[in-house]
Amino acid sequence: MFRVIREPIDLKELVTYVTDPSAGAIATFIGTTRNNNEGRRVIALDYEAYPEMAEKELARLGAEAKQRWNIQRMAIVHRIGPVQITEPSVIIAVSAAHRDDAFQACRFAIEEIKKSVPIWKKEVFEGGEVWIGTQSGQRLPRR
Amino acid sequence: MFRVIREPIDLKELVTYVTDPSAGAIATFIGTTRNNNEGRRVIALDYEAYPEMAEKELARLGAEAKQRWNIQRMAIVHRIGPVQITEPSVIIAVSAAHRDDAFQACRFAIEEIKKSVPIWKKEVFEGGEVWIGTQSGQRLPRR
Amino acid sequence: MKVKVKFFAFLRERVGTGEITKEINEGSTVADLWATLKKDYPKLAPVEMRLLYAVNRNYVNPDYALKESDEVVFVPPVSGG
Amino acid sequence: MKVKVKFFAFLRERVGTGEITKEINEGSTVADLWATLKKDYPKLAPVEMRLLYAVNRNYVNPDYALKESDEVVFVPPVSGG
Repeated sequence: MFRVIREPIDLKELVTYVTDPSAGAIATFIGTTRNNNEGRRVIALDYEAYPEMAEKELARLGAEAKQRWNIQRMAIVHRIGPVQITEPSVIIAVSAAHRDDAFQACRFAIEEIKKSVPIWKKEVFEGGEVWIGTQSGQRLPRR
Repeated sequence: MFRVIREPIDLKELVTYVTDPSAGAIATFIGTTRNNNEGRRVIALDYEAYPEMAEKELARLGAEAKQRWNIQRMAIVHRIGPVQITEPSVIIAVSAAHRDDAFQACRFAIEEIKKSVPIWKKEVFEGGEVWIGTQSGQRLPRR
Repeated sequence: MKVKVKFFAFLRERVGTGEITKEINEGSTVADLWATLKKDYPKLAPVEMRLLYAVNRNYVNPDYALKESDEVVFVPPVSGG
Repeated sequence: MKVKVKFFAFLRERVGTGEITKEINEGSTVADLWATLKKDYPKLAPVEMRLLYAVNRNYVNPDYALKESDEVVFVPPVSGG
Protein backbone atom coordinates (compact mmCIF):
# COMPACT_ATOMS: atom_id res chain seq x y z
CA MET A 1 0.00 0.00 0.00
CA PHE A 2 1.73 3.14 -1.26
CA ARG A 3 -0.48 6.18 -1.32
CA VAL A 4 -0.63 9.95 -1.29
CA ILE A 5 -3.88 11.25 0.21
CA ARG A 6 -5.51 14.47 1.37
CA GLU A 7 -7.38 13.02 4.36
CA PRO A 8 -5.94 12.21 7.81
CA ILE A 9 -3.91 8.97 7.75
CA ASP A 10 -5.43 5.97 9.53
CA LEU A 11 -2.62 4.23 11.46
CA LYS A 12 -4.85 1.26 12.23
CA GLU A 13 -5.52 0.67 8.54
CA LEU A 14 -1.80 0.48 7.75
CA VAL A 15 -1.03 -1.85 10.66
CA THR A 16 -3.92 -4.12 9.70
CA TYR A 17 -2.64 -4.16 6.14
CA VAL A 18 0.86 -5.32 7.10
CA THR A 19 -0.30 -7.82 9.74
CA ASP A 20 0.75 -11.29 8.67
CA PRO A 21 0.67 -14.72 10.40
CA SER A 22 4.34 -15.30 9.63
CA ALA A 23 5.40 -11.92 11.06
CA GLY A 24 6.60 -11.55 14.63
CA ALA A 25 7.38 -7.86 14.38
CA ILE A 26 5.80 -4.68 13.04
CA ALA A 27 7.76 -1.43 13.07
CA THR A 28 6.00 1.83 12.35
CA PHE A 29 7.14 5.39 11.89
CA ILE A 30 4.83 8.37 12.20
CA GLY A 31 6.03 11.80 11.11
CA THR A 32 4.07 14.55 12.84
CA THR A 33 3.98 18.32 12.58
CA ARG A 34 6.18 19.82 15.30
CA ASN A 35 5.38 23.18 16.83
CA ASN A 36 8.88 24.55 16.25
CA ASN A 37 11.68 24.41 13.70
CA GLU A 38 15.04 26.15 13.74
CA GLY A 39 13.79 28.64 16.30
CA ARG A 40 10.53 29.44 14.51
CA ARG A 41 7.09 28.86 16.01
CA VAL A 42 5.42 26.62 13.47
CA ILE A 43 1.67 27.01 12.87
CA ALA A 44 1.22 24.18 10.35
CA LEU A 45 2.93 22.39 7.49
CA ASP A 46 1.40 22.40 4.03
CA TYR A 47 2.44 19.52 1.78
CA GLU A 48 2.28 19.36 -1.99
CA ALA A 49 3.11 16.35 -4.17
CA TYR A 50 3.51 15.27 -7.75
CA PRO A 51 1.10 12.53 -6.77
CA GLU A 52 1.41 10.00 -9.60
CA MET A 53 5.19 10.02 -9.44
CA ALA A 54 5.27 10.17 -5.63
CA GLU A 55 3.20 6.98 -5.36
CA LYS A 56 5.43 5.34 -7.96
CA GLU A 57 8.55 6.34 -6.01
CA LEU A 58 7.06 5.06 -2.75
CA ALA A 59 6.33 1.71 -4.40
CA ARG A 60 9.84 1.63 -5.85
CA LEU A 61 11.47 2.13 -2.48
CA GLY A 62 9.14 -0.48 -0.99
CA ALA A 63 10.35 -2.94 -3.62
CA GLU A 64 13.94 -2.04 -2.86
CA ALA A 65 13.36 -2.63 0.86
CA LYS A 66 11.91 -6.05 0.06
CA GLN A 67 15.07 -6.94 -1.81
CA ARG A 68 17.37 -5.76 0.96
CA TRP A 69 15.58 -7.15 4.02
CA ASN A 70 13.49 -10.15 4.85
CA ILE A 71 10.19 -8.35 5.30
CA GLN A 72 6.60 -9.48 4.77
CA ARG A 73 4.63 -6.35 3.93
CA MET A 74 5.12 -2.62 3.81
CA ALA A 75 2.69 0.28 3.73
CA ILE A 76 3.49 3.96 3.28
CA VAL A 77 0.88 6.70 3.21
CA HIS A 78 1.82 10.36 2.88
CA ARG A 79 -0.69 13.09 3.45
CA ILE A 80 -0.77 16.32 1.42
CA GLY A 81 -2.44 19.65 2.10
CA PRO A 82 -2.32 21.35 5.50
CA VAL A 83 -1.21 19.19 8.43
CA GLN A 84 -1.73 20.71 11.87
CA ILE A 85 0.54 20.40 14.93
CA THR A 86 0.63 16.77 16.25
CA GLU A 87 -1.09 15.41 13.12
CA PRO A 88 0.71 12.75 11.05
CA SER A 89 2.05 13.74 7.64
CA VAL A 90 3.46 10.31 6.88
CA ILE A 91 3.05 6.81 8.32
CA ILE A 92 5.20 3.80 7.46
CA ALA A 93 4.41 0.27 8.66
CA VAL A 94 6.58 -2.79 8.01
CA SER A 95 6.08 -6.39 9.11
CA ALA A 96 8.79 -9.05 9.25
CA ALA A 97 9.46 -12.40 10.85
CA HIS A 98 12.17 -10.79 12.98
CA ARG A 99 12.43 -7.33 14.44
CA ASP A 100 15.79 -6.35 13.02
CA ASP A 101 14.47 -6.48 9.45
CA ALA A 102 11.33 -4.53 10.39
CA PHE A 103 13.28 -1.74 12.08
CA GLN A 104 15.86 -1.43 9.32
CA ALA A 105 13.36 -1.39 6.47
CA CYS A 106 11.22 1.18 8.29
CA ARG A 107 14.21 3.44 8.86
CA PHE A 108 15.34 3.02 5.26
CA ALA A 109 11.88 4.06 4.01
CA ILE A 110 11.73 7.36 5.87
CA GLU A 111 15.31 8.26 4.89
CA GLU A 112 14.58 7.55 1.21
CA ILE A 113 11.32 9.49 1.27
CA LYS A 114 13.29 12.55 2.31
CA LYS A 115 15.73 12.06 -0.57
CA SER A 116 13.82 11.03 -3.65
CA VAL A 117 10.04 11.21 -3.39
CA PRO A 118 8.55 14.32 -5.09
CA ILE A 119 6.75 15.77 -2.08
CA TRP A 120 7.38 19.26 -0.75
CA LYS A 121 6.71 20.87 2.58
CA LYS A 122 5.86 24.51 3.10
CA GLU A 123 6.32 25.61 6.66
CA VAL A 124 3.81 28.17 7.84
CA PHE A 125 5.31 29.89 10.85
CA GLU A 126 4.61 33.00 12.89
CA GLY A 127 5.66 35.79 10.55
CA GLY A 128 5.87 34.00 7.25
CA GLU A 129 6.15 30.82 5.27
CA VAL A 130 8.93 28.97 3.48
CA TRP A 131 9.35 25.97 1.20
CA ILE A 132 11.69 23.78 3.23
CA GLY A 133 14.95 22.97 1.46
CA THR A 134 14.74 25.75 -1.11
CA GLN A 135 16.58 28.46 0.80
CA SER A 136 20.20 28.74 -0.12
CA GLY A 137 22.36 27.21 2.57
CA GLN A 138 19.40 25.77 4.42
CA ARG A 139 19.71 22.19 5.52
CA LEU A 140 16.82 19.83 5.24
CA PRO A 141 15.24 19.61 8.68
CA ARG A 142 15.96 16.45 10.65
CA ARG A 143 12.79 14.77 11.84
CA MET B 1 2.73 4.56 30.58
CA PHE B 2 4.31 1.24 31.57
CA ARG B 3 1.81 -1.54 32.04
CA VAL B 4 1.27 -5.29 32.07
CA ILE B 5 -2.30 -6.20 31.12
CA ARG B 6 -4.43 -9.23 30.25
CA GLU B 7 -6.59 -7.56 27.60
CA PRO B 8 -5.65 -6.86 23.96
CA ILE B 9 -3.31 -3.87 23.66
CA ASP B 10 -4.74 -0.70 22.12
CA LEU B 11 -2.13 0.76 19.74
CA LYS B 12 -4.12 3.95 19.32
CA GLU B 13 -4.11 4.57 23.06
CA LEU B 14 -0.31 4.35 23.23
CA VAL B 15 0.21 6.60 20.22
CA THR B 16 -2.22 9.16 21.61
CA TYR B 17 -0.38 9.01 24.93
CA VAL B 18 3.02 9.82 23.39
CA THR B 19 1.71 12.44 20.95
CA ASP B 20 3.29 15.78 21.80
CA PRO B 21 3.30 19.20 20.09
CA SER B 22 7.09 19.38 20.25
CA ALA B 23 7.54 15.91 18.70
CA GLY B 24 8.09 15.47 14.97
CA ALA B 25 8.50 11.69 15.13
CA ILE B 26 6.83 8.71 16.74
CA ALA B 27 8.40 5.26 16.43
CA THR B 28 6.45 2.21 17.46
CA PHE B 29 7.26 -1.47 17.75
CA ILE B 30 4.60 -4.18 17.84
CA GLY B 31 5.60 -7.73 18.75
CA THR B 32 3.10 -10.23 17.38
CA THR B 33 2.64 -13.98 17.69
CA ARG B 34 4.21 -15.67 14.67
CA ASN B 35 2.82 -18.94 13.31
CA ASN B 36 6.21 -20.68 13.32
CA ASN B 37 9.37 -20.85 15.40
CA GLU B 38 12.48 -22.96 14.85
CA GLY B 39 10.59 -25.25 12.52
CA ARG B 40 7.59 -25.73 14.82
CA ARG B 41 4.03 -24.78 13.90
CA VAL B 42 3.03 -22.38 16.65
CA ILE B 43 -0.59 -22.36 17.84
CA ALA B 44 -0.32 -19.53 20.38
CA LEU B 45 2.00 -17.95 22.90
CA ASP B 46 1.07 -17.85 26.57
CA TYR B 47 2.76 -15.11 28.58
CA GLU B 48 3.24 -14.96 32.33
CA ALA B 49 4.72 -12.08 34.33
CA TYR B 50 5.81 -11.09 37.78
CA PRO B 51 3.58 -8.09 37.18
CA GLU B 52 4.61 -5.64 39.92
CA MET B 53 8.30 -6.07 39.14
CA ALA B 54 7.74 -6.19 35.38
CA GLU B 55 6.01 -2.78 35.41
CA LYS B 56 8.78 -1.43 37.62
CA GLU B 57 11.43 -2.71 35.20
CA LEU B 58 9.57 -1.26 32.21
CA ALA B 59 9.47 2.13 33.92
CA ARG B 60 13.16 1.82 34.80
CA LEU B 61 14.16 1.18 31.21
CA GLY B 62 11.91 4.04 30.10
CA ALA B 63 13.79 6.34 32.49
CA GLU B 64 17.10 5.06 31.14
CA ALA B 65 15.98 5.73 27.57
CA LYS B 66 15.07 9.29 28.57
CA GLN B 67 18.56 9.84 29.89
CA ARG B 68 20.23 8.44 26.80
CA TRP B 69 18.13 10.03 24.06
CA ASN B 70 16.28 13.25 23.54
CA ILE B 71 12.77 11.81 23.64
CA GLN B 72 9.47 13.32 24.72
CA ARG B 73 7.32 10.42 25.90
CA MET B 74 7.43 6.64 25.98
CA ALA B 75 4.74 4.01 26.49
CA ILE B 76 5.21 0.27 26.83
CA VAL B 77 2.37 -2.17 27.34
CA HIS B 78 2.96 -5.92 27.54
CA ARG B 79 0.10 -8.36 27.40
CA ILE B 80 0.01 -11.59 29.44
CA GLY B 81 -2.10 -14.73 29.08
CA PRO B 82 -2.70 -16.38 25.71
CA VAL B 83 -1.86 -14.32 22.62
CA GLN B 84 -3.10 -15.74 19.33
CA ILE B 85 -1.35 -15.65 15.94
CA THR B 86 -1.07 -12.04 14.59
CA GLU B 87 -2.12 -10.53 17.95
CA PRO B 88 0.28 -8.10 19.67
CA SER B 89 2.05 -9.24 22.84
CA VAL B 90 3.92 -6.00 23.33
CA ILE B 91 3.66 -2.47 21.96
CA ILE B 92 6.23 0.29 22.43
CA ALA B 93 5.65 3.89 21.34
CA VAL B 94 8.20 6.70 21.60
CA SER B 95 7.92 10.33 20.56
CA ALA B 96 10.84 12.68 19.97
CA ALA B 97 11.60 15.96 18.25
CA HIS B 98 13.74 14.08 15.72
CA ARG B 99 13.38 10.61 14.26
CA ASP B 100 16.81 9.26 15.14
CA ASP B 101 16.10 9.52 18.86
CA ALA B 102 12.67 7.94 18.48
CA PHE B 103 14.01 4.96 16.51
CA GLN B 104 16.95 4.36 18.81
CA ALA B 105 14.95 4.55 22.03
CA CYS B 106 12.28 2.24 20.60
CA ARG B 107 14.87 -0.32 19.59
CA PHE B 108 16.60 -0.06 22.96
CA ALA B 109 13.31 -0.72 24.77
CA ILE B 110 12.50 -3.97 22.97
CA GLU B 111 16.08 -5.26 23.38
CA GLU B 112 16.03 -4.50 27.12
CA ILE B 113 12.61 -6.10 27.59
CA LYS B 114 14.07 -9.33 26.28
CA LYS B 115 16.97 -9.13 28.71
CA SER B 116 15.71 -7.94 32.05
CA VAL B 117 11.94 -7.71 32.41
CA PRO B 118 10.42 -10.65 34.35
CA ILE B 119 8.02 -11.88 31.69
CA TRP B 120 8.03 -15.40 30.31
CA LYS B 121 6.66 -16.91 27.13
CA LYS B 122 5.36 -20.42 26.79
CA GLU B 123 5.13 -21.53 23.20
CA VAL B 124 2.18 -23.81 22.47
CA PHE B 125 2.99 -25.65 19.26
CA GLU B 126 1.64 -28.66 17.39
CA GLY B 127 2.73 -31.56 19.54
CA GLY B 128 3.68 -29.82 22.76
CA GLU B 129 4.62 -26.72 24.65
CA VAL B 130 7.83 -25.19 25.93
CA TRP B 131 8.93 -22.28 28.09
CA ILE B 132 11.14 -20.35 25.70
CA GLY B 133 14.71 -19.93 26.92
CA THR B 134 14.62 -22.70 29.52
CA GLN B 135 15.82 -25.55 27.34
CA SER B 136 19.49 -26.18 27.63
CA GLY B 137 21.34 -24.85 24.62
CA GLN B 138 18.28 -23.11 23.27
CA ARG B 139 18.74 -19.59 22.08
CA LEU B 140 16.24 -16.92 22.86
CA PRO B 141 14.13 -16.43 19.75
CA ARG B 142 14.84 -13.37 17.66
CA ARG B 143 11.72 -11.41 16.97
CA MET C 1 7.10 19.62 -31.08
CA LYS C 2 5.14 20.14 -27.89
CA VAL C 3 5.80 18.98 -24.36
CA LYS C 4 3.81 19.36 -21.16
CA VAL C 5 5.58 20.98 -18.21
CA LYS C 6 4.23 20.73 -14.67
CA PHE C 7 5.35 22.97 -11.84
CA PHE C 8 5.10 22.15 -8.16
CA ALA C 9 5.67 23.85 -4.85
CA PHE C 10 8.31 26.60 -4.97
CA LEU C 11 8.50 26.57 -8.78
CA ARG C 12 4.72 26.57 -9.18
CA GLU C 13 4.51 29.72 -7.08
CA ARG C 14 7.29 31.38 -9.08
CA VAL C 15 5.71 30.55 -12.43
CA GLY C 16 2.18 31.28 -11.25
CA THR C 17 0.63 28.18 -12.78
CA GLY C 18 0.88 24.43 -12.32
CA GLU C 19 1.01 23.33 -15.92
CA ILE C 20 1.91 24.67 -19.35
CA THR C 21 2.36 23.32 -22.86
CA LYS C 22 5.58 24.42 -24.48
CA GLU C 23 6.70 24.36 -28.12
CA ILE C 24 10.36 23.33 -28.39
CA ASN C 25 12.83 22.39 -31.10
CA GLU C 26 13.36 18.77 -32.08
CA GLY C 27 16.34 17.38 -30.20
CA SER C 28 15.98 19.72 -27.23
CA THR C 29 17.26 18.31 -23.96
CA VAL C 30 15.71 18.82 -20.55
CA ALA C 31 18.52 21.27 -19.76
CA ASP C 32 17.70 23.21 -22.92
CA LEU C 33 14.07 23.42 -21.89
CA TRP C 34 15.01 24.73 -18.46
CA ALA C 35 17.19 27.43 -20.03
CA THR C 36 14.28 28.48 -22.25
CA LEU C 37 11.85 28.58 -19.33
CA LYS C 38 14.21 30.85 -17.40
CA LYS C 39 13.80 33.36 -20.22
CA ASP C 40 10.01 32.91 -20.42
CA TYR C 41 9.57 33.36 -16.68
CA PRO C 42 11.90 36.00 -15.27
CA LYS C 43 11.15 34.85 -11.73
CA LEU C 44 12.83 31.52 -12.53
CA ALA C 45 16.04 33.23 -13.60
CA PRO C 46 17.46 33.67 -10.09
CA VAL C 47 16.65 30.08 -9.11
CA GLU C 48 19.99 28.59 -8.13
CA MET C 49 18.88 25.52 -6.17
CA ARG C 50 19.81 22.06 -7.37
CA LEU C 51 16.94 20.68 -9.42
CA LEU C 52 16.18 17.10 -10.37
CA TYR C 53 14.52 16.40 -13.70
CA ALA C 54 11.65 14.00 -14.27
CA VAL C 55 10.21 12.97 -17.62
CA ASN C 56 7.07 10.85 -17.73
CA ARG C 57 7.40 10.22 -13.98
CA ASN C 58 10.99 8.96 -14.04
CA TYR C 59 14.09 10.83 -13.00
CA VAL C 60 16.36 11.56 -15.99
CA ASN C 61 19.70 13.25 -16.63
CA PRO C 62 19.86 16.87 -17.88
CA ASP C 63 20.98 15.67 -21.33
CA TYR C 64 17.82 13.59 -21.80
CA ALA C 65 16.46 14.30 -25.32
CA LEU C 66 12.78 15.20 -25.17
CA LYS C 67 10.10 13.68 -27.37
CA GLU C 68 6.67 14.88 -28.50
CA SER C 69 4.11 14.93 -25.63
CA ASP C 70 6.61 14.21 -22.88
CA GLU C 71 5.53 15.25 -19.38
CA VAL C 72 8.41 17.19 -17.83
CA VAL C 73 8.77 18.17 -14.19
CA PHE C 74 11.56 20.22 -12.67
CA VAL C 75 11.84 18.90 -9.15
CA PRO C 76 12.95 21.36 -6.46
CA PRO C 77 14.61 19.87 -3.35
CA VAL C 78 12.13 17.37 -1.93
CA SER C 79 11.10 17.70 1.70
CA GLY C 80 8.47 15.06 2.38
CA GLY C 81 8.26 13.09 5.60
CA MET D 1 12.67 -16.04 60.25
CA LYS D 2 10.18 -16.28 57.44
CA VAL D 3 10.37 -15.18 53.85
CA LYS D 4 7.86 -15.31 51.04
CA VAL D 5 8.92 -17.08 47.85
CA LYS D 6 7.06 -16.65 44.56
CA PHE D 7 7.46 -18.97 41.60
CA PHE D 8 6.71 -18.10 38.00
CA ALA D 9 6.55 -19.83 34.65
CA PHE D 10 8.86 -22.85 34.36
CA LEU D 11 9.68 -22.87 38.08
CA ARG D 12 6.03 -22.47 39.11
CA GLU D 13 5.14 -25.54 37.10
CA ARG D 14 8.02 -27.51 38.62
CA VAL D 15 7.12 -26.55 42.18
CA GLY D 16 3.37 -26.91 41.61
CA THR D 17 2.45 -23.67 43.34
CA GLY D 18 3.00 -19.96 42.79
CA GLU D 19 3.83 -18.90 46.34
CA ILE D 20 5.12 -20.36 49.60
CA THR D 21 6.27 -19.10 52.96
CA LYS D 22 9.59 -20.53 54.02
CA GLU D 23 11.28 -20.63 57.46
CA ILE D 24 15.02 -20.00 57.12
CA ASN D 25 17.99 -19.35 59.39
CA GLU D 26 19.06 -15.83 60.25
CA GLY D 27 21.83 -14.73 57.89
CA SER D 28 20.75 -17.00 55.05
CA THR D 29 21.61 -15.71 51.60
CA VAL D 30 19.49 -16.03 48.51
CA ALA D 31 21.83 -18.75 47.28
CA ASP D 32 21.35 -20.65 50.57
CA LEU D 33 17.59 -20.44 50.12
CA TRP D 34 17.82 -21.81 46.58
CA ALA D 35 19.93 -24.75 47.81
CA THR D 36 17.32 -25.50 50.49
CA LEU D 37 14.46 -25.32 47.99
CA LYS D 38 16.21 -27.79 45.72
CA LYS D 39 16.03 -30.28 48.60
CA ASP D 40 12.38 -29.46 49.40
CA TYR D 41 11.29 -29.79 45.76
CA PRO D 42 13.07 -32.68 44.04
CA LYS D 43 11.87 -31.39 40.65
CA LEU D 44 14.00 -28.28 41.15
CA ALA D 45 17.15 -30.36 41.71
CA PRO D 46 17.94 -30.88 38.02
CA VAL D 47 17.36 -27.20 37.14
CA GLU D 48 20.65 -26.07 35.64
CA MET D 49 19.57 -22.90 33.86
CA ARG D 50 21.02 -19.57 34.85
CA LEU D 51 18.67 -17.91 37.31
CA LEU D 52 18.48 -14.29 38.36
CA TYR D 53 17.48 -13.43 41.90
CA ALA D 54 15.00 -10.75 42.91
CA VAL D 55 14.25 -9.60 46.44
CA ASN D 56 11.42 -7.16 47.02
CA ARG D 57 11.19 -6.55 43.27
CA ASN D 58 14.83 -5.68 42.75
CA TYR D 59 17.51 -7.85 41.24
CA VAL D 60 20.15 -8.85 43.84
CA ASN D 61 23.36 -10.89 43.94
CA PRO D 62 23.35 -14.51 45.18
CA ASP D 63 25.12 -13.47 48.39
CA TYR D 64 22.32 -11.06 49.36
CA ALA D 65 21.48 -11.66 53.05
CA LEU D 66 17.75 -12.15 53.50
CA LYS D 67 15.65 -10.38 56.08
CA GLU D 68 12.35 -11.21 57.74
CA SER D 69 9.36 -10.99 55.35
CA ASP D 70 11.45 -10.50 52.22
CA GLU D 71 9.70 -11.40 48.95
CA VAL D 72 12.05 -13.61 46.99
CA VAL D 73 11.71 -14.60 43.33
CA PHE D 74 13.98 -16.91 41.40
CA VAL D 75 13.85 -15.60 37.85
CA PRO D 76 14.22 -18.15 35.04
CA PRO D 77 15.48 -16.82 31.68
CA VAL D 78 13.09 -14.06 30.68
CA SER D 79 11.45 -14.24 27.26
CA GLY D 80 9.03 -11.33 26.99
CA GLY D 81 8.53 -9.31 23.86
